[in-house]
Amino acid sequence: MNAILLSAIWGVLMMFSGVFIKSKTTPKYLAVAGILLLFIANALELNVFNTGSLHFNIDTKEMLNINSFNLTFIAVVLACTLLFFLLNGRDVEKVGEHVGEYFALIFFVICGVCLAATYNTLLLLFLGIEIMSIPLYILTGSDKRNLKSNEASLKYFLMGAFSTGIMLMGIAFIYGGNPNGSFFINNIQMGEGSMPVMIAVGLVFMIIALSFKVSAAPFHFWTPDVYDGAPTVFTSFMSTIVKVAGFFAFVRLFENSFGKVQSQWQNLIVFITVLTLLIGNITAVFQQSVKRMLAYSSIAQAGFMMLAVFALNDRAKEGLLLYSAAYSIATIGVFAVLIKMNDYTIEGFNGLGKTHSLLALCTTVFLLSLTGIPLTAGFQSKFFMLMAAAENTGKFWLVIVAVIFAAISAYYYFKVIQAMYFKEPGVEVIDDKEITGSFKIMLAIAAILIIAIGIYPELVVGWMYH
Amino acid sequence: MDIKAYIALSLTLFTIGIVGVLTRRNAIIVFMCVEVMLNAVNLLLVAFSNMHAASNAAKALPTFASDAQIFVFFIMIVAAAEVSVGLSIIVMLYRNTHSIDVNFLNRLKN
Amino acid sequence: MGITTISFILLSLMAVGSGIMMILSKNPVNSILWLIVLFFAISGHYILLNAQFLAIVNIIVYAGAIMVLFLFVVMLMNLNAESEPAKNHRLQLIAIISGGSLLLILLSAIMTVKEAHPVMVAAGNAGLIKTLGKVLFTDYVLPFEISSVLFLSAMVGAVVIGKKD
Amino acid sequence: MVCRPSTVVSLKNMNNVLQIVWLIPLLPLIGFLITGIYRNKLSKGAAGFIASAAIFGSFALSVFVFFQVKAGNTFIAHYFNLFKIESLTVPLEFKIDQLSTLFLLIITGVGFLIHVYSTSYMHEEDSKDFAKYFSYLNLFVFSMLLLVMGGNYVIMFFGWEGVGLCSYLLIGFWFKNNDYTNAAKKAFIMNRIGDLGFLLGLFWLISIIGTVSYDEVFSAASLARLSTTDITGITLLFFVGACGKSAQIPFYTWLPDAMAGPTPVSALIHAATMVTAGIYMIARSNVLYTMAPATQNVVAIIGLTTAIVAATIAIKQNDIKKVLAYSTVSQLGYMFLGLGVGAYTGAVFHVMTHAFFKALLFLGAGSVIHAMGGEQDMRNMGGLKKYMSITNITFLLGCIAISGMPPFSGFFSKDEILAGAFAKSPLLWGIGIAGAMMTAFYMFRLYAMTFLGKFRGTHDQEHHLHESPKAITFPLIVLAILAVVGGWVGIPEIFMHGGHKLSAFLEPVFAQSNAIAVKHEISHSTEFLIMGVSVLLSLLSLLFGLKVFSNYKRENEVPATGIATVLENKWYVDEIYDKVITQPLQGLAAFFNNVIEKKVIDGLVNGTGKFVNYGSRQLRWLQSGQVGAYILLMVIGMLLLFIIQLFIKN
Amino acid sequence: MGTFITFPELLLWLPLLAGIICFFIKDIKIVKAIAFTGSLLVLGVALISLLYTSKGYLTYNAVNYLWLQNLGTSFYISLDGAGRILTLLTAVSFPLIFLSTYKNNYKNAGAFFGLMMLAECGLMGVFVAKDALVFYFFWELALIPVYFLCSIWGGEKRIQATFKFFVYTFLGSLLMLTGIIYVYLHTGPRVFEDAVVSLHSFSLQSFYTATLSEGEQSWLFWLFFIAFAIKMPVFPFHTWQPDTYDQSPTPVTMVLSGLMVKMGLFGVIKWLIPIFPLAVPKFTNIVMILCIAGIIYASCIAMMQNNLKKLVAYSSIAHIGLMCAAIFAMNEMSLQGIMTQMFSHGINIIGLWIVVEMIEQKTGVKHMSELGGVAQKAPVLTIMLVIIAFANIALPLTNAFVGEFMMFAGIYQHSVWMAAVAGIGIILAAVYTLNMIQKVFYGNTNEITATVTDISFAQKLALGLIVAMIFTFGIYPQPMIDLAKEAVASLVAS
Repeated sequence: MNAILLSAIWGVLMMFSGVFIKSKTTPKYLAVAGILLLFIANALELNVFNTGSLHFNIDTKEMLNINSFNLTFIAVVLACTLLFFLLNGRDVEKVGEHVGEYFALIFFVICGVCLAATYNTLLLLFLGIEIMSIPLYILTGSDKRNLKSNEASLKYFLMGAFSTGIMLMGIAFIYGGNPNGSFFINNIQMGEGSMPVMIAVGLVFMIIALSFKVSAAPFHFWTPDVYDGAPTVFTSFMSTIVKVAGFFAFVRLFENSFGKVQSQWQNLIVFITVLTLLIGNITAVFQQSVKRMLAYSSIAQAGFMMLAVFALNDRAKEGLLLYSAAYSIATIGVFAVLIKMNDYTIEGFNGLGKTHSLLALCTTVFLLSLTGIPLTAGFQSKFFMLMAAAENTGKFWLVIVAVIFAAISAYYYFKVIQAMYFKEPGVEVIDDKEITGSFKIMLAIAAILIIAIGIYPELVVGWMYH
Repeated sequence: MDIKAYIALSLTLFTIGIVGVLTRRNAIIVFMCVEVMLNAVNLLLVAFSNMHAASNAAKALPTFASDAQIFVFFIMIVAAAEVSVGLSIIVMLYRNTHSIDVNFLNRLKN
Repeated sequence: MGITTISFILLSLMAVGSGIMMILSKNPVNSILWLIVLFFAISGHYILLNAQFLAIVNIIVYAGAIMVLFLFVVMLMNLNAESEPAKNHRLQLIAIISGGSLLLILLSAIMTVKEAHPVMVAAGNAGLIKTLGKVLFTDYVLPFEISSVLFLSAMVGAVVIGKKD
Repeated sequence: MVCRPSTVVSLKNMNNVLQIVWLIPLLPLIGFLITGIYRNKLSKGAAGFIASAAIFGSFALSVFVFFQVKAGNTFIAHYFNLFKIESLTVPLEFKIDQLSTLFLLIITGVGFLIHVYSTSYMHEEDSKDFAKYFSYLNLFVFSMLLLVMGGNYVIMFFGWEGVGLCSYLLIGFWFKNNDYTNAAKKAFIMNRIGDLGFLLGLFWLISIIGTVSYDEVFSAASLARLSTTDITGITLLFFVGACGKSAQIPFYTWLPDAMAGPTPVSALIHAATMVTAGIYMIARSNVLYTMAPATQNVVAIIGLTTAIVAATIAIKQNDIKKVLAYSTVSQLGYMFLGLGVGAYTGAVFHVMTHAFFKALLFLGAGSVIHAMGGEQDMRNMGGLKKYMSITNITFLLGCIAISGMPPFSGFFSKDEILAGAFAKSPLLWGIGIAGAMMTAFYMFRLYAMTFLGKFRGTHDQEHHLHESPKAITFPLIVLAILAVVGGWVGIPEIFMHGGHKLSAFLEPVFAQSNAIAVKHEISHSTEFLIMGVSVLLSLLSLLFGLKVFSNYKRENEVPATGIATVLENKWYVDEIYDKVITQPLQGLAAFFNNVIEKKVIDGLVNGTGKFVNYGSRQLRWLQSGQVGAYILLMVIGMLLLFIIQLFIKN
Repeated sequence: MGTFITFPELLLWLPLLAGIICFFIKDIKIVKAIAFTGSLLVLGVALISLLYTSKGYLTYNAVNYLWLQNLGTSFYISLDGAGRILTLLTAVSFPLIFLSTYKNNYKNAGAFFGLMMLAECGLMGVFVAKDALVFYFFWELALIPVYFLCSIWGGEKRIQATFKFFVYTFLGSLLMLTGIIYVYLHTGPRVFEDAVVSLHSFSLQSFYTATLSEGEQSWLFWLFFIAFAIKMPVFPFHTWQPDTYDQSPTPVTMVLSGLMVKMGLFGVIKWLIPIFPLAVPKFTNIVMILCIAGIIYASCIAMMQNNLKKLVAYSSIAHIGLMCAAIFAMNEMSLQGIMTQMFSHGINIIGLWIVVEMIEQKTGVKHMSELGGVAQKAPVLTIMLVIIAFANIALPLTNAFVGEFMMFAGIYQHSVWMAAVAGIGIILAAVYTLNMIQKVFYGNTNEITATVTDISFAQKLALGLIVAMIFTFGIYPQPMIDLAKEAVASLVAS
């Protein structure tokens, strides 16, 4: 609750800062301060949420459900956003004139993320998702003179609106099929035996719409183009924080509403999971541009995260938390380095290990984490996901399939590592002025975080049982 | 009136929207088709709300039929917001390319 | 067949027909006009369902504000029928077939439901402005406030995107 | 150290003097280490002296041991466990009994003589190589001692492989020459094939009775656990090993090639000692063989066949060493014949006499080659009698001995084997006699071509001809004496009651066999008869050979035809092996390398990678960049999901 | 437990520490010194730990740290049985490797030696882990440094070759991971010392007692086995190996062939056979046939090789095939054999690689057909090579003999024909080994080999130590056998 309100308020603040503050750098500091504030407020709430004394106490009519699980998730999201600001703050400034507005939009997205994490009715789910999406359409198109950015924005917008329609249709059918006539996600009466047709139809619509948001195949088509076209800073943001929020919403809805009849729709998830893993991993292999490769890799990672939706048990929730942290930190880190590059192709990374060893080392850690090598958070997250899926008996083959694709993923992540370490440096890859000391420190911290979580995942998961 | 009639109508409109999205290349028309889809949903929601109201009334239960209509209201809000954003994106695109053909731009592919 | 049924059928035909006309019209302006017709038909349905508030909002917001905005944009761009190149007919066919089969699948699934669910027509007070207003500002105050964030972001967006720099 | 008294002659005394037998192999080992490690620093004289002294020390000890054993003091020296696991214990133990003592004497005695011989023969080498040569030689003696002294099959196998290694090293001593190294390789690999048989037999033995020590294996309890199949199998496999080491059909081809090594090596390793390891092994395992008549038959037949085949080849060889090599193979065949017919003593006896006269012959040949400046082709020799008298006489004595002329040593041993063969089957005997005739023929062909007639070499060579130095002639003389008198330890009963001292000496070793063997007694008159026949026939062919070749002239040589060509080409055995084994094997390897490895396995793995790449390139076309197409695909996806959900029941 | 530093911890942290320090040092001499000292310290620890093998010293050899309790896992490491032999081998190998390559200069030496030490840490971890998750961690961790080492300092085609290696082994280990998860889900609850209870357990002990039906074990067996088979590598999973050995820098090849392959064998011994007792008998014959076919196959290909490094690589496949077959023969003899042979093979193959490295360094070529006559120029090298090569083909009195003898005897007890066919491998081994000696060392010198010099002191020392070990364990292997006795006994019992 703290985070929702504060993020909205801070968004407005940032908006005005855009109007009143002429300096381009000030909004960044303001944003960092805001996120810190949010993080602290959220942490306090998480700390005392049982006693309930230290946070805004608004009667939400039970439309929000705040528990340690989603508070932990919000904490993870905020931490990642903080990292994102610290690493990429300067790059946000370079996108265009409206620095304050960009940050404002990001705060609005955070608000949407928090809603999507805590919603208790389909209405707030819808609003949360829209609040997440609409600023993103704008951020995607924020590099106005770049045709790619324009194109991405239009594609994203059209397809996003389309998926909104789908989601609404789903909500309508669920509402219609629910004899209780309620939008509350835990108040959906399914009856005995197989679920009513209308709910079934609505459920499929919801799966489709949410799959779209988390870019799961075959509804992923927007992802590569949008991630590729958007200004890289914002790609970094939306491919991580927004995506995991989508998953969180996904899991939340299906756990609370349809968890009991899981067997009746699990096949769909299996289908989507396998297809996502297949398309994401296989298509990523051929990409020459690192940015686009990361876009496909985000699809591939989504396939892994789909396992949480597949499993829907405690382990899956833990896994989702871990995955959020691991995947977000690593991806933000890689993007932070990528932004500094003059050349986004894999060749652009050639010889980075020789010219900028720290950058290369951190990038390596991030990529290893994405691949899922032990001692990195990426391993733990994948491991938890696999365990969750395995605990859900009967479909162990899915675990094996996932693992095979994880091995394929090494193929494209390691291409970058190979370029960095095993190839000779080409032309000047990086403008050295861009690499400030603080940037390096932040990058190193991110890498250390990855390893710390990799060794001791309780750092993240433990909060859930607070 | 049975709810099936409304469902059929609504789905038909929804499909018209989808087919429109699929067949048209003008970004504005495509967007309008999305609006048709939203309206189909709105209609359906209202119909469902009245359906629940009817059945609850029959069982002498309190009706929550307003919920759906409030929902529709919010959908309209969102639609309005989307329209403002969407149109500004389309305008921006038009300014840069003098075209609003959705297939005109396909630098991003593969 | 009562008056409600007849008006339902008429309104439905009007809605579907205008929808089809909208996607068939070559000229964008015509499309917009057909869409407005469709909105009116839907508003008619709302009235039939006694959802007066929505009926009014639909006319004012959709048909009035939004569609006019569309119209402005279209006119601003001075688009006409020739501006849209012909689309690949095979693709169009595939689109129609897949859209149609989607409809068929859904309908065939839902129409199998045996029991009847009557819809309260031209009755009930759920859709009255008074009722809705009450609910909106009591139970739904949170979403209502939250939706302001949506508008704020849309506003910021319009500034960011629309402003010439 | 734990001492375990022998079960044969039990001696309770833990402080048995024979406890020191470990010194016997140790001395050559020390010699090897010294000459090997300090090969760069030692002068030739020092190296030769150290090596020879080490062997002499061993010889002296062996003599001491011999007298101990003769006095009835057999002993098993048990030092420590090489390895010990639950199911198997392999101790380092030496078995000192009549058989091993006899071999000890032969090895160290002949070995010493050959060391002495080598100090002169190898004198032209660099001092470094000279020392290396002696270190190898010492190592060989060490291994050979290990082989015969070992108290169990594993120790025997240690020596068995060790001698193979030394043989390899010594054949390839002049490693710059690829032919020589090829020969070395061939020897080693052929031996390895045999070793595999030996090993498998050993594993068989272990798997059934779980021990490898002779005493335990040959104990009644163990033997009772072996079925006939087991025994036959084990003995056959052992015999395969023996065939490899002792150059029997089908593995004999390495031995003639092994003549690439220095001549003393041929004398020591490829005539006197190593190649008799197979005979030693079977003699050692005589109980098992006696219990497996089927194997005995195989041994006899293989031995006899080898004897004949090798003899036929020897007839047409012109390389002096090659003749001797085939002669060795042939003689080894006789020994196996002896083993096969149960005449163990005869076989061992022949080992001994053969060691004398064949070492003598080789050393003599070496002396000749030395004098001829490296020439080995007999066609270029002739008339050496007048240049090298000692060599000539000693060589002649050797030839007579090998031809089985009484009372030379060869007569007694060969006769004992043939008598044994006759007892088993007159057919075996008959063929054996034919072999003996051929032996006499080719040996005197050799003698005649080398020493008689006119010198056929170049003038340079003629000028160079001289009698060899003392270090060479001394061993020749000693061996010649032994070749003459060596047989007298085994004078048959029919000549002299109690004359067969060797038989009496070895009796405890073969006692167990003799107890169970089926005896074919032959009458004295028959024995005289067969003896007479064999001597007569041998003498005839001897004279024939002498006559034909004493005036050998190159010009008279007619191109070989028919069977002669086959013999000249050694029955084409090498060629057949090449066609039947080597080439198919290489073909198979090439097939594996070029097809299976590169195409199938690599192809599969790389193919997976390529397939992924290909899939990637194809799948990306889905990403056409057009919104309409994307949404269309999404709609199709929706259709699919709805169909799965609504129409496909779980 | 865990109140003082235990041996397994020292074995892990010392190399890790040394490795990390190496990364930060630029001066190549200091780096070398640190790495060498570090590896010597580890060796010291490993040797000292041999004095404390009896049961009474359990607290010296095992430590259990709480870690991720709700998963039922803990950082449980201990030193025993096969693990002890292999840690000893690792500890012995690294100083030897550093010693033999002391003269080599590497670009960016800090990273090179740092990664080497990290690899040592990973290997040690694999050998001491008693918890499936810890095991898997180290299993992968050992791979990563090696991958970088190969790819940065390797030959021309290194990137492709090592990448194949990486992906292949990575896939294998991931499959094993799924297997681990499945087994984990079928283990009983675990109660920790601090009374925390988890539903399932990752500890090795509970894996041994997991309730798995025969059908489950059957497919789990293959999940595990393929991971191990790829690592070893067993035919037909070996295709990464020759290229990788060929392309890696020699010190890394030594690590790969001497130590990493043992990870697979160790895995089979510790993590496969006892966990799936019902499945093992079903597949014993299939696996053994694969292994033995691999012996013949690899030996045949080795005969065809002209590339020295590939020859050694294929010979290694053959040897490993034999070892793997011996494990599956599953009797006391074969298991004792494999235990000793693991150590011996490690030493011998490192020795072989040292020689190969020297030849390549001195001549610049690795094709045997271009070489010849090296024996004249480098007699010491030749002698060492001949000894090591003969040890490699298991001549008696060398260390490998005892192991191979017992392995063969064990396989023989399992199946006569398998032993016989595997025996052909002995012959073929002799063929290619002698071919190699002949082509490289014998014959006359040519322009490439005419300038060869004999080896340096450090190399002599390294090879000398190896030769000394070859003979020591050849003549008196009993200590090694005793070290493994307990592990063998428990395996046989299971």
